[in-house]
Amino acid sequence: MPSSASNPVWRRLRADRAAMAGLAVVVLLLLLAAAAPLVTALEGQNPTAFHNELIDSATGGVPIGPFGGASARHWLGVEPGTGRDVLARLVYGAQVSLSVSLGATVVQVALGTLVGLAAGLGNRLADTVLSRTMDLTIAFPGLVFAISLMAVVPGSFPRPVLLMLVLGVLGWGGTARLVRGQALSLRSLDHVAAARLSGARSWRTARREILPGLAAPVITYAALLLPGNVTAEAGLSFLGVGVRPPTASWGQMLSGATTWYQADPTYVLLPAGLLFATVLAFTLLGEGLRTALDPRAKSRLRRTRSRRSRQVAST
Amino acid sequence: MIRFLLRRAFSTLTVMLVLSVVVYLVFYAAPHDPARLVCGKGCDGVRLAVVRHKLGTDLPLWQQYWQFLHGLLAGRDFDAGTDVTHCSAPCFGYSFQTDQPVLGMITARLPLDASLAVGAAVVWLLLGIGAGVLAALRRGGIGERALTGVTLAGMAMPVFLVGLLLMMVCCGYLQWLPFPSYVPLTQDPLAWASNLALPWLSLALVMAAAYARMTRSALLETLAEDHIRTARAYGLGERRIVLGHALRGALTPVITLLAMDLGGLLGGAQLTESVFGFDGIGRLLVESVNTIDLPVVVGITLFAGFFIVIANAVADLLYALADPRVGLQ
Amino acid sequence: MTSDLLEVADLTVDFGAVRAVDGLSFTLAAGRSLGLVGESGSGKSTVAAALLGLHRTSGAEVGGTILLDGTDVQQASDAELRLLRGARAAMVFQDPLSALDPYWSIGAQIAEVYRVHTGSSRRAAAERAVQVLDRVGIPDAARRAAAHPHEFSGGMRQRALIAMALACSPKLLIADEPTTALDVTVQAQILDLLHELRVEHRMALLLVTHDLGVVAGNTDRVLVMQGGRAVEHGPVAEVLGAPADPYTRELISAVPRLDARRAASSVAAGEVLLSVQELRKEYPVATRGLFGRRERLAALDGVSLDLHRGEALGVVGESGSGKTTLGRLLVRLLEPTAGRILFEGRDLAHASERELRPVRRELQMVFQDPLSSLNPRRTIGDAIADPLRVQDRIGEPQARTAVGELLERVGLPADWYGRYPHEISGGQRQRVGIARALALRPRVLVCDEPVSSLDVSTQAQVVRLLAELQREFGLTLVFVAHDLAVVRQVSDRIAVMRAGRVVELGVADEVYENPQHPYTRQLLAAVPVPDPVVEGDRRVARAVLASASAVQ
Amino acid sequence: MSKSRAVAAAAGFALLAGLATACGGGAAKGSATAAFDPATCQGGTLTVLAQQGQGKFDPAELYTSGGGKVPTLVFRTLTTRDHTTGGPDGAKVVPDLATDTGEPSQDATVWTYHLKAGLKFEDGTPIRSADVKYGIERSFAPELPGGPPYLRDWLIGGEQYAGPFKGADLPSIETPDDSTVIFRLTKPEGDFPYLATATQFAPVPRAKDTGTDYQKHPISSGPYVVTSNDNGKSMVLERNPYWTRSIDDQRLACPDKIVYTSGLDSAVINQRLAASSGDDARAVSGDTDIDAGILARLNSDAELRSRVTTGYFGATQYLAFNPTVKPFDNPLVRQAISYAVDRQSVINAVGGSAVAKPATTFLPDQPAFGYTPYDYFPSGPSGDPAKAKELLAQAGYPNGLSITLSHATSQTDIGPAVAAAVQEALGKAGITVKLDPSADDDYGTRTQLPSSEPGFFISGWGADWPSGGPFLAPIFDGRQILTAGGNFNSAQLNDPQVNAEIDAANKLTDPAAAQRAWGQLDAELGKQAWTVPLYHPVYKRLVGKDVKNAYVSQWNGVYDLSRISVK
Repeated sequence: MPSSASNPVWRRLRADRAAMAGLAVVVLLLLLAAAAPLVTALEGQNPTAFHNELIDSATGGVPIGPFGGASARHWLGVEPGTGRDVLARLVYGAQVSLSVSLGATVVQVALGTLVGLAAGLGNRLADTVLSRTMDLTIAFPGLVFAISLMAVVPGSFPRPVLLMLVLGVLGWGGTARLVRGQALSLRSLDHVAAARLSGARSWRTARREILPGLAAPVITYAALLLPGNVTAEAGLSFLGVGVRPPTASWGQMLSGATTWYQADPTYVLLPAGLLFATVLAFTLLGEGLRTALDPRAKSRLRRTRSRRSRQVAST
Repeated sequence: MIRFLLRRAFSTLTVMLVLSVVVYLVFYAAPHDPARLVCGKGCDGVRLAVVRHKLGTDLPLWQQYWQFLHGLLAGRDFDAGTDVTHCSAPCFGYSFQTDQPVLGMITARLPLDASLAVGAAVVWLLLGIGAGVLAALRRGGIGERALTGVTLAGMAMPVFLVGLLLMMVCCGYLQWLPFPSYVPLTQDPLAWASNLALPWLSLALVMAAAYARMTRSALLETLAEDHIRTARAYGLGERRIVLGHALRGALTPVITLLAMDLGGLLGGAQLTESVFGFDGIGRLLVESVNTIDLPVVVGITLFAGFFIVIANAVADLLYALADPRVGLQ
Repeated sequence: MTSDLLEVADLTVDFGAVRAVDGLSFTLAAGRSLGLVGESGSGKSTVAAALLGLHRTSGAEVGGTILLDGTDVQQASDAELRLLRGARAAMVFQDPLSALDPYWSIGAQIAEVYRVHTGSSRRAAAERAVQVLDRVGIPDAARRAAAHPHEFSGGMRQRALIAMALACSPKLLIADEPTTALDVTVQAQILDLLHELRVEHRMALLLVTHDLGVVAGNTDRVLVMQGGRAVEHGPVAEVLGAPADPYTRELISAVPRLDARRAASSVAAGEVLLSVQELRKEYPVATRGLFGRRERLAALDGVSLDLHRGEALGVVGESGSGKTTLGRLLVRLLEPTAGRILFEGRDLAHASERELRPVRRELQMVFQDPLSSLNPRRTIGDAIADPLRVQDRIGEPQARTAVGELLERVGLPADWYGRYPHEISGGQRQRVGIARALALRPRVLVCDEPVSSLDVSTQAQVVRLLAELQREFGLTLVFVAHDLAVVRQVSDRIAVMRAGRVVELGVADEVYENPQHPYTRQLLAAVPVPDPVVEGDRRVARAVLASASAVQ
Repeated sequence: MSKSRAVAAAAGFALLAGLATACGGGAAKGSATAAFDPATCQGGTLTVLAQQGQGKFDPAELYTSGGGKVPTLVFRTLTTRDHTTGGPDGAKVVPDLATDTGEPSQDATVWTYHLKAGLKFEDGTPIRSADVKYGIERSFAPELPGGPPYLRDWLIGGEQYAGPFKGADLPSIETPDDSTVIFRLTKPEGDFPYLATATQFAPVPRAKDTGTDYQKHPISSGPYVVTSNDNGKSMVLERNPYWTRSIDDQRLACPDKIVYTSGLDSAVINQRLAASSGDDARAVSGDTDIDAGILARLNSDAELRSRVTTGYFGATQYLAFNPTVKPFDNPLVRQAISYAVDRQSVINAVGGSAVAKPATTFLPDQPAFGYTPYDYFPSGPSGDPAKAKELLAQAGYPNGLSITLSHATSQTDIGPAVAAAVQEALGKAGITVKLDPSADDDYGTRTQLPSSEPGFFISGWGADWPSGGPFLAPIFDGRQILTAGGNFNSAQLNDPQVNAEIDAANKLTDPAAAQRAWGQLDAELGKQAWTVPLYHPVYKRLVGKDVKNAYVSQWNGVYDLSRISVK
């Protein structure tokens, strides 16, 4: 994108305080996740070591001491039942949450853009077939299918990658619809006709005249997909079909919460707060990007989105 | 109208058929032997073969699918030579692990999910549309900013988080409400409602956020349309303009979304059920996944898909009925 | 002064820092009419909205006084304003489709307005709606009142909107560009209807328009606006006949005259360069039935014509006549359903994109919308250089030089290579479009409505430029437009199109001065001419023509 | 091999996994017994809150221990567990329909029972010996799968018999008169009285048998009749007018009505019972142990504490080795792992010391099983990694080794939490453990099929009755290696000496002698480190605040519904 076009975007984004707050949180989370080994080294803990001495086995494994057993050695306390360090598990959980949701978004956007472009720029047969496929993905009960898929894939397959693929494969329909629509409307613009008239080959036309026009809506849409994927990953792990122990994940911690919330509220509130902050930050950033990139295209995006992405995550 | 319905039915059927093929292939092509799971201890070659034959898993995949389809439309028998298990149409499959027709297992839990979905929908529509309209009419005020904040927060809260926190506060600390456990409406309406209050609220808060945002933006969009200017230019009052002209246009997409959401929820509200420990379709699915009870997994996936496909069709129908421009072609 | 229905004094409207209307004062007596004329951005529509206090909800700041039928619009309460709106002063908007509520039937919308202001019963209101619909010439009004706006044609919708304005018998009718979205023949009907109603109901009319021709036939006085200020104000005959202000003079001289003959073409028309035979283009429309055949609509229904080397062919027609389709087929942006496109003896009708590539440089096009015809993300220099890069594979320095020359040739600074489309004006963008089309030195240039989105003054410049370039490069020009006057300025021959067919084809002067086909006659009669006297005669002529075609 | 036996084994596995739905209560000192008077205990409605449904409520298909919990209210059997007392004595067999616990022949291959006088079904018809025979026979029908596998193995002709529906009868069950039943066995079985507590020994009137539909309304011989049954998900039981305490000295049958509700979440059951509001005050936990939320409150809440009862069920959770997979063929490796295991972490993972006791023996720590304490690889509460490393070095792995631990994905006691605890502990000893999860039922199938059995996995075994026989034989008897699936002999051990000792112990009809024999065998087997015992589960369950006389037996460790009062 030429600099003169991106500058106003950045300027508008900078002026959006909510978006900047979201961006700050996102950056912080990314740093925290990337530096997880560093953070735990600083604390002197690791996410898998059991500390039987820090929990009271007689009461089911509640951490000894107030605030979930928080201490100078375990800054955010320890996990009930195992005594594993909560801070370490949270930051390693951030790795899972962020990598899965980012990866899933990349898969969704890549697949969606590819299919959408093929449908929007291809011939009528390709368009019909691909559009029907998009409709079909919309008819797929997302969460149901995700849960079921997680079951039939052999246990040896790496779970985070599987989560990325499953969420990605189930969630590309919206992007594809958006891209197809955009490609179709871009294709009908006269500057594309002008490019054809100059004798340019179709791939050159697509690259120069159509793809740049897709960047803004696709980036925006991806930014709006991301928080949904964070929620979806947490939801699947909450249901026990996401990442597997001993890998740490926020959703898993929360599913344990159904038994622990009375005995050890700290253990519930920490992953809950972190998950909430992450989703909110991504949402704010996405909304900010949307208004910054294209102040007018509001309903178009929201409608496609609300029809789709919430299904995987919300119920 | 009839042509519209016929065409919609036709395309709906096609989508369902493709859906069933995909679901069937994905699950039955996976490397699990349902017969072995059912057959259990001391299951030697002959016995295993009999069970395989009864389940139909000794046939090529396409024949299995054909039998499945046949069962769906006309019912089918699972024949093991001596004993025959009949599964009448529409046969969504037969769970040999629990020895029940899948459809029966699903419909036994449907009242719960229906109660959950419909009750929550009422709450979220009231909350969402109300808040959305207010936000659109009081633009720029503190109220609108607060509402934007609340709806954003609502959208950032997965239902299992809201439910967990609500339960923690309302049932744990304050003890306002009982720990939810489903009571059928027919048995005790009051208990039904009080036990479902929290799940409704949790689900509704999450959904209402999206509905409020959608209503608000749709209403603002409609209010900016030329025909609203016309209405003003012809001396119509604001109330009449908003309620009579703007809201109708703004709610059309909301109605569509509602149909879709309800369709999705009727196929099982996995996370909500899981948080509140309800034995609904969603939980049945999670359990069946853990026990690899494939017929149930396939049945629920299809069932949920059917609801969504039908909801899609209903949404289109509603849209066409609501918007004279779309028309029932 | 007190007898005036509308008194506007020192009106200013500010949108933030932008002053859209600056110290405007005028009056309008009951039963009289005033034309508010100006190019886009002159503030004329802002004035119209201010008269009914419509800026209250838009956040604009309005200063000065507006006295409408005894009500001080500035000071009035919302309730008082509502009593004024629609009842004593009604407004007709430019785009009748978006101006009507798509969810309500036409009759219901009119009835609602009537009920709000008269408090009458539902029945009485419904009857009134049918009555006014009938008055504005909606056939079978009682039944059609139940129809929704999208079921009406453009002209019918505008009639319905006028009916709504009529419902409460207002004293003032404000018409904001009421015919801009309409075809010229429909425009004439609507203007005639307005005229009739005004006479009949003794309504005052404030007509906002950019078209001096429209003013000429429909108003007593005219106020010319530029940049939010009034530059000239007087009786229509005076202002149009002897403009005092230089801007007005320029505006009037820029208006293309239907009766102005073109200076004889300097290029002698040569042999046939491009020829189309029985050209047909169909589009699929809605499917019928479950498995039914797709119904097809012919946008072009068997057109044959020859294009001679160096000639300029004008193609005119109303919307939906197929003229744009023909233009795009000529350069093979579209593939015809049937027929032949012979270029230098080769049939290009079904040539593949690869086969077309070498021919492309000979056939170029200038597009209608200068905004969508330029990629917003690329510089205008790149836009012009692209064809050269593709076809001639030239290097960057040559490209820069070539682009500089072309820019200069179309009247733009040679160093504008790095500018983006959104940084330049509409007329300049169209010049860029022309430069791009000329970059490959084509032999045939098809211009599709090249000036229709431009203001009158800019229009004239671009048309002049095209005429020059045609001479200079010896171009074979196809000029597609709906504006008959513009087309006459550049064309040697004229093809008149209707419903996908060419109904008349001939030498320009003959077609204009002695039209053979009734449709051509109708078309010519509908074009407004900025001369009040002529316009009066033409109205009579139109009435005669209309009754003649009704008899047919 | 029959389908019923096959499914039975799967059900047995589920039973020990804590999912069993039909276990019956016995004896251990209850807390709410003070004000209890059997004479005035009648009345009210008792609610049973459970996660799992009862499933098919057919005596032929049920697989319960000691006559079960709900089933014991409807089905009387030839013998039953001692309902009248808590504690270890509750693990004894007493007569129910029969006059005594059975008269064995000299070599314990023929068992004779006599029915008490005056026994009636719910419709008033007398219960005859033929009804008992028919009840057992129909459990052989493939249409009615489920139930324990022993009848098929023990009764002569059982292997081939396919049930009475096609007209055939089983000659090894004789009914010389209306009150006498004689069983002829293929081999000596001193434990036959224990087996006779199973619901398959409940009488079924042939005239009222509706085949697979019988489960909807089975004919009661006990104090309650089934008045509503929704596939076992929810059931309502009401009084049987033809039952009186005069013909049944085991059951008190205090409530007028018993409502069974399932499909509830474990946390919900605990929260509801703790709150004890409304009907929940007269409710008991059907299958759910208290969780951390309740445990944490017990210290400060004496009232709540008084409503929790602790029960013991003979079961052991263990790590299983498959010596056909390297390196588990090496005893030193198995021993090293035994040393490295951190039992405290494992116990914490399943809910803490309140619900599990560390195990070093394979036999449960109850006298009825012949418990003989031993700890050959003492690892303390949290493992001895140094000793483990030493043994590994001896075994030829001085730099540690990498192994794979298989586990199930969702069940707590064989699931990921336990696996992670083992993984962490072995890691300290230089053993890198890769986890290999599979879905629960898949896991069961995989681990019980010798050809697909993983080398190292989490398993468990629970008693069908409190005796060493059914505890050790399926795991270590070489003749019980089932190559076609359903195999629990995970070490695939076929040691003639072990087999001979099992046969010898089975012959013993004197419980004390049998206990000694089984205890000795367990201690011998323990030296070989074929398994690493992890813990014995403890049941801790809640009752509502108006529930009286709630106590548990050591037979199955859960509340005895037949003795509870809610008045």
